[in-house]
Amino acid sequence: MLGSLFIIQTLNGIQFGVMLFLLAAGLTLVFGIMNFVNMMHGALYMTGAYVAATLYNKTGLFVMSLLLVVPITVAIGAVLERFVFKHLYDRDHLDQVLCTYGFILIFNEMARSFWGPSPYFMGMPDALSDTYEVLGVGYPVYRLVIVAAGLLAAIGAYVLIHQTRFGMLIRAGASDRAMVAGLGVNINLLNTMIFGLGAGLAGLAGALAAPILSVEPGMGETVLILTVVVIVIGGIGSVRGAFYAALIVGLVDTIGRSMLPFVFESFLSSSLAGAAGPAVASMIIYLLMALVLAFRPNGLFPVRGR
Amino acid sequence: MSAPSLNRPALPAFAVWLVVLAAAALVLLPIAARYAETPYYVVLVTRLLIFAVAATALNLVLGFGGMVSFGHSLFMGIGAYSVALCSYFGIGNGWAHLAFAIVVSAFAAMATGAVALRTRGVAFIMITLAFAQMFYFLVISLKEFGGDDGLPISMGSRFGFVDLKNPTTLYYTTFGVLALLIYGSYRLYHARFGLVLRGCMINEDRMRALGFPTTTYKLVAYVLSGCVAGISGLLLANLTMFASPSYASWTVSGDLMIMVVLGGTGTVMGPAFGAFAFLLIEDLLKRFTDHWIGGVGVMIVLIGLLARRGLWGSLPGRPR
Amino acid sequence: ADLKIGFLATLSGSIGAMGQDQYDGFMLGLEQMGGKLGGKTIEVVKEDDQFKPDVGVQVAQKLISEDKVPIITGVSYSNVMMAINKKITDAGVFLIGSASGPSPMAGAACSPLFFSTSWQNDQMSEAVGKYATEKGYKKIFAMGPNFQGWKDALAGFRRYYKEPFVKELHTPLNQMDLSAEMAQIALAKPDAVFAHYAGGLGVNFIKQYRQAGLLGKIPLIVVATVDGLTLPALNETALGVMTAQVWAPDTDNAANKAFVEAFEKKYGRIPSNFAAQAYDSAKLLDVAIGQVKGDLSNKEAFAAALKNAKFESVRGKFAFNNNNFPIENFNLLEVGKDAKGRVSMVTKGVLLVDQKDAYHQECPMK
Amino acid sequence: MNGVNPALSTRGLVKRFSGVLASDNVDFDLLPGEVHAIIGPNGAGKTTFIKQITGEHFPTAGRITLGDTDITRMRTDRRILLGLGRSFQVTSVLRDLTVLENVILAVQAKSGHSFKFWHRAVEASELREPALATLADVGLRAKADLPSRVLAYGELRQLEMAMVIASNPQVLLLDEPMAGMGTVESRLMVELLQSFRGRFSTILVEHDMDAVFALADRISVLVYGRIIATGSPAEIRENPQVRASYLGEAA
Amino acid sequence: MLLAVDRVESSYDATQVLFGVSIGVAAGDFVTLLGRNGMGRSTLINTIMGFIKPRAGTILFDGKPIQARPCHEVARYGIGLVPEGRRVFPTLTVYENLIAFQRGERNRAAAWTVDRVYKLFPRLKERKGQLAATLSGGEQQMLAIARALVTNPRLLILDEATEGLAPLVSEEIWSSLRELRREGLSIIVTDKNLKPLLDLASRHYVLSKGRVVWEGTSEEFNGRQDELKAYLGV
Ligand SMILES: Nc1ncnc2c1ncn2[C@@H]1O[C@H](COP(=O)(O)OP(=O)(O)OP(=O)(O)O)[C@@H](O)[C@H]1O
Ligand SMILES: Nc1ncnc2c1ncn2[C@@H]1O[C@H](COP(=O)(O)OP(=O)(O)OP(=O)(O)O)[C@@H](O)[C@H]1O
Ligand SMILES: [Mg+2]
Ligand SMILES: [Mg+2]
Repeated sequence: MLGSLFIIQTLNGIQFGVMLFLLAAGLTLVFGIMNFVNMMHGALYMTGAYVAATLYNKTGLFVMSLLLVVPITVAIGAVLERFVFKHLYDRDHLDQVLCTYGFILIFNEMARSFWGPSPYFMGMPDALSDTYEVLGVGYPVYRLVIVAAGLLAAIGAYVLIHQTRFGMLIRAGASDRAMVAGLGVNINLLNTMIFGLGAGLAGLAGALAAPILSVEPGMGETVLILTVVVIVIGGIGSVRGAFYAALIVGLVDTIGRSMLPFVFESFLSSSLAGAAGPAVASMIIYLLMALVLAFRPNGLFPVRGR
Repeated sequence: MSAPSLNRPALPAFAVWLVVLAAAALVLLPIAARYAETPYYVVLVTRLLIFAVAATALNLVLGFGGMVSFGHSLFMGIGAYSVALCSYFGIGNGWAHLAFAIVVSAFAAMATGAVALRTRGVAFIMITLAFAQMFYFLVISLKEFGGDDGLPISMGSRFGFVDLKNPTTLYYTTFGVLALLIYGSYRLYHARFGLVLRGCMINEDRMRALGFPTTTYKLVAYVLSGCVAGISGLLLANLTMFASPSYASWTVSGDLMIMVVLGGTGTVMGPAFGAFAFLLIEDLLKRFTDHWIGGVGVMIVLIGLLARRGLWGSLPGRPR
Repeated sequence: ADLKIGFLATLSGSIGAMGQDQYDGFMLGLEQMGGKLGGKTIEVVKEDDQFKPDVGVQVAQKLISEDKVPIITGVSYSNVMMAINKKITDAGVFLIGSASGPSPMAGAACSPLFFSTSWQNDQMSEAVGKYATEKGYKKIFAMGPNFQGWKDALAGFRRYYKEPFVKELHTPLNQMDLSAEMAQIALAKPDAVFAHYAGGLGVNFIKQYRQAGLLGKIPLIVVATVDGLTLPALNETALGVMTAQVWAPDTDNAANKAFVEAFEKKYGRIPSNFAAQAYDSAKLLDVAIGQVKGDLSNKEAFAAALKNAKFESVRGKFAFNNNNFPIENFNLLEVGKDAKGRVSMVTKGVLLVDQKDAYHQECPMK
Repeated sequence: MNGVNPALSTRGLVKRFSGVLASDNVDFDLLPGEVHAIIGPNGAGKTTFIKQITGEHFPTAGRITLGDTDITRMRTDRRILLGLGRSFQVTSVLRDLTVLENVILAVQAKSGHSFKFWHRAVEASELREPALATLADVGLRAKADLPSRVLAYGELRQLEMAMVIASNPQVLLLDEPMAGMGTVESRLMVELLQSFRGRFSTILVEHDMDAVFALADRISVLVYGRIIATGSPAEIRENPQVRASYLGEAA
Repeated sequence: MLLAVDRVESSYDATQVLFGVSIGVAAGDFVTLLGRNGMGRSTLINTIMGFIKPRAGTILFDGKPIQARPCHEVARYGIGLVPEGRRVFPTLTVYENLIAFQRGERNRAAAWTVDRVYKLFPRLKERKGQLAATLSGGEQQMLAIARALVTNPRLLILDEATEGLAPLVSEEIWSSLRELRREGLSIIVTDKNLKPLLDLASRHYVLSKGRVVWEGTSEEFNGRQDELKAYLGV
């Protein structure tokens, strides 16, 4: 039983990692490439979830609801960038933290006003709510959809950043915005696009999560911290790093959580193991982060040349 | 050639007056409150003073050293639980509380700082946040000590005949701590250590090239700041006679940061004024609308966009 | 107004739904009595504790010494309750809780000035523990978030269920994705699952339990996880979940029918038990204040009036125990459809009759 | 080496980057008090050589000794305390501090530890006196109390030099100190460096040949990571190999 | 006139740096800006490029006013910049630094492409996969020049054209600039080596304290060397 549990948990870990990657990819672009501290990434994730839920409840069209979230959150991100965040690029991190933190409060309050303080409903079509038999355990089909969507996004982001001219310009802008403009590239538009892209990915992640998680104000905060841990482990600004780190965090967290109790039970008394297990489990990724930083202060895959 | 002056940054006269007036008002408040029979104001202002202490502590790293810590609530939490745990085990001696708070804060600051200070910029901000969250969830899972319900405190801190249980005593103690802290940070700002710290904020690479082991200095500042924030937690615990994991929640860290910026990052007096201003504005907004959190959000966005020097730093003459 | 009453609850932020329901329930009661309790016109001073104990202490202090209210009611969460209760009762102010009932306040720290119109936190799990025993489940898989509430719930469940658990899980409080745990349940193949996830966590839990194909296959017994506040977010996803409560929208008595109808009419939603309990607290105050003719200066008299108040509770029979917590029935509820076809809590029977909480003997009051 | 102990020397220094041999078995001696210029084509490995001495890069192989101490793998700040001084481009003065504070920090760095929390640094005579003396050396005494951000370009370079020499280093490393300077400023800098003659042992990397020939006691030529010639300025100027690979008409 | 700067005034925050500067560059002109450090040459260049918005005055490029246009549009009109301090993109490889900004190569027969600049600077070709951050100072300067060329500008501006370059390479730069001028490119240069500038340039502007204090040809310059010495400190 331990063996099949391990395999299932690996699958779960990958799925969790992919979900984290969707969030981390957008945030690492904004953090690393624009050198902008965006605390409200989680708020965009929440927005994605609410928008998806509302659209699905109104139209009953599942896939369309999820897909529509992307342009909507891209637009929200772009508008915010255009009118507010643009003015903060040349300021220190503190001002950026404050401004985006303020927006978390504003977004949460808006969600609370529009949709009420209680969680909001989001279901999913029957076809997706089936399970698929893996080693005698029903594995939700929808989770496989998430894995597929996340992998697609990962490949897309990698190609975009590392293989296209657009990606080169983005990376160039990370180190010297003014010079990029001085060579004839509309850097403002570029920034808006990156921010929009990040927002879109966050929105998509939120939309994908909406059917599994509770859609409520503040749902973005816990996820934000987890995402940041992923980014720090992966190396800030590196999409590739974010991908591997997301998988590592997903796997370590999921497998650690379910396997640790067995490990503890094997050498501790059961009551002690029962107490130590959950405590360590809740800290396991922070410990992982501390470990990584102790050996590689710039993360596992730092952007080279900085 | 005239000899270079001793470089004493003159505090503009009216700024001196402002400080003196504010101090006088604070000293007189409990007396006035007694005559007006409004003891509530003593409690209210004690809380403001406690947050002023915490904000000033944060300013030591954030304003003087450029370390944007998003996890200072960690130390407030530790300070509060020091009192609660001592009380839980029947210890009412304030010195024991204080020693416990300082030692544990220092230890936590050392451990988390050693990891966090390996990074800079965004990563530093986020790691400090993560550590505070870690503590938060740790406390919540400790059933023995009340978990998320928190731990009521039966024995407040008693320093000989000074018993913080008495609201007026607590008030004046907090006021004294704040005054001492502000004077201390003024001295620190100009002392060798402060100079090195400010140098690190402006250009850490250059400081390293000058031969300063910068991380060590930053770590010492971080530990110092953590200890002071721990003391503010101790005071808060005495005010509420209660310790709760929520003292260490990330919104508290955010609030502290806002107070510092609102008052004036890196100024000596600013953070205290910022704490007062922020909490009073919050209180005011709450009276007008149920959606006051959104209002606070708007205010914070505006502070981030506009308040480059903060309230205190924007006074004419730019006092420190 | 003749009399000021402080209403202190968690009203802001995402966690404020419970406080809002309490407020709406209380105000509905007040409104139905023409803005008067016990014949006295009432001014309600509303304060928000922001889910922060230190703020709770501050606003409580304000209610006590600025507004000089003789009564404070509401209080949503245990952490705030624990921080403020002593401050309030020590100041000679009456505290009528309508939601949270932490164990110390039922036991050693009980107070003649504190009354609860809800229940002690462990009691619902006692009821479902009894249910599990009655059903003859031998293998129960227990899981909840790693915090105080879950540990209390386990203790309560254990009082009425003696079989060992096949597994007891404490998941980190910030963990949203429970798929790893669902896989463990599927592999363990228990007779039933006992869970305690409050608020949004509950929504996560139920959705994922359903998606893992477990709901309908392995019976799910919960406390706190589904209630009137989270049910709208779950809708049909939660059909078939079993829980216990002192009250349900379909609780069968005249007072309740009137209450539910009025509440739905006024607020456009089905009330939660928190609204019902707060509504009861208005009723309770009405009778007690009337008894002493609005004169609250004699605390002992008013305490006695509260304790012996006879009012028509929406939950049916109602009486105070020695510790000022109610003696009441706990009913088995299932998530099902109500008469109008909406997803709601449906009463399936009585589990515990005239139940007293486990701590009342520790309370020195007799 | 005529029995004189070199102030700094490297033996068999190798630094390899993927595909590039930036230092190829460099044996180098810096004699006490001399100005030793290193010239060579772009990408020859001059900066890489300097960075290995400061500790920004660790060599792939070889040894670096400062005085009698092996510093090959030592941390940068320890090297500085041992007497290494290094100039930066102008942007690296601490712009928000006063001129005096900048130099005081440099003195303080050398004086051991700075864990003093109470007394004003600028009033401590053991910091203040040497700092003011250094400012007088570079001709900035009159501007001691100004914030350094208001200084003119040339003055910033003077301040930069003051910070380097304030700690009284034994070995001075100057990587392109004239870069970005106009003719006048270059000449002032040459004069300043002339005035230090004999006080420090200096390694000077520079493409401005006028400055190099005016200042250097000896010159080493680095090409593809290798020292191909070392000698007096006159010898180097006449060396055909150097003329062909580096100097061109400039000689 | 390809570029006509007319009575431009610029400032950083409160401090004014340029006071009514006027210069003109005709098609095919090779113009130098001379002056000591801090006299405003880079500020003038930054103002032309649109990095700084002038407080007053006009700048016409090809007859169109550009003083209020955003920087990237100015560049797109056909101005290529080699900035002071190189400012290559450290996290991109040499090749990426070039290819990302190559444009306009289809409109001209003898256009600058990545391959063509590799011929000009073979050193860059050797290092094409290397991150710009790890290039030596001189290699970075070459890259900065090459990067400006592949945008196929009509006006090339080099601020400190040969800073950090070895003497031999500097000579190569000067001869390539002569070549470019022959191809019809207009050029503005600042550099501290006066001699090659006097050989190459058609027109000089001497700036002092933010004003043009002298302008003229190389012959005129040579004729009044003594007087100009004060401004240049030669
Ligand atoms: N990290 C690295 N990875 C790969 N190659 C490198 C790295 N660092 C330096 N190089 C290469 O090593 C060679 C030596 O560089 P260095 O900076 O030492 O040259 P330099 O002599 O200072 O030249 P310049 O006079 O142009 O400044 C250069 O060709 C450079 O491209
Ligand atoms: N970003 C800035 N902020 C404030 N003042 C500046 C800034 N950049 C330059 N200055 C000031 O503007 C004046 C002109 O500087 P500029 O860079 O244009 O001179 P330059 O002629 O190019 O000299 P250099 O040889 O130093 O490059 C100088 O006094 C300088 O101090
Ligand atoms: Mg070099
Ligand atoms: Mg310039």
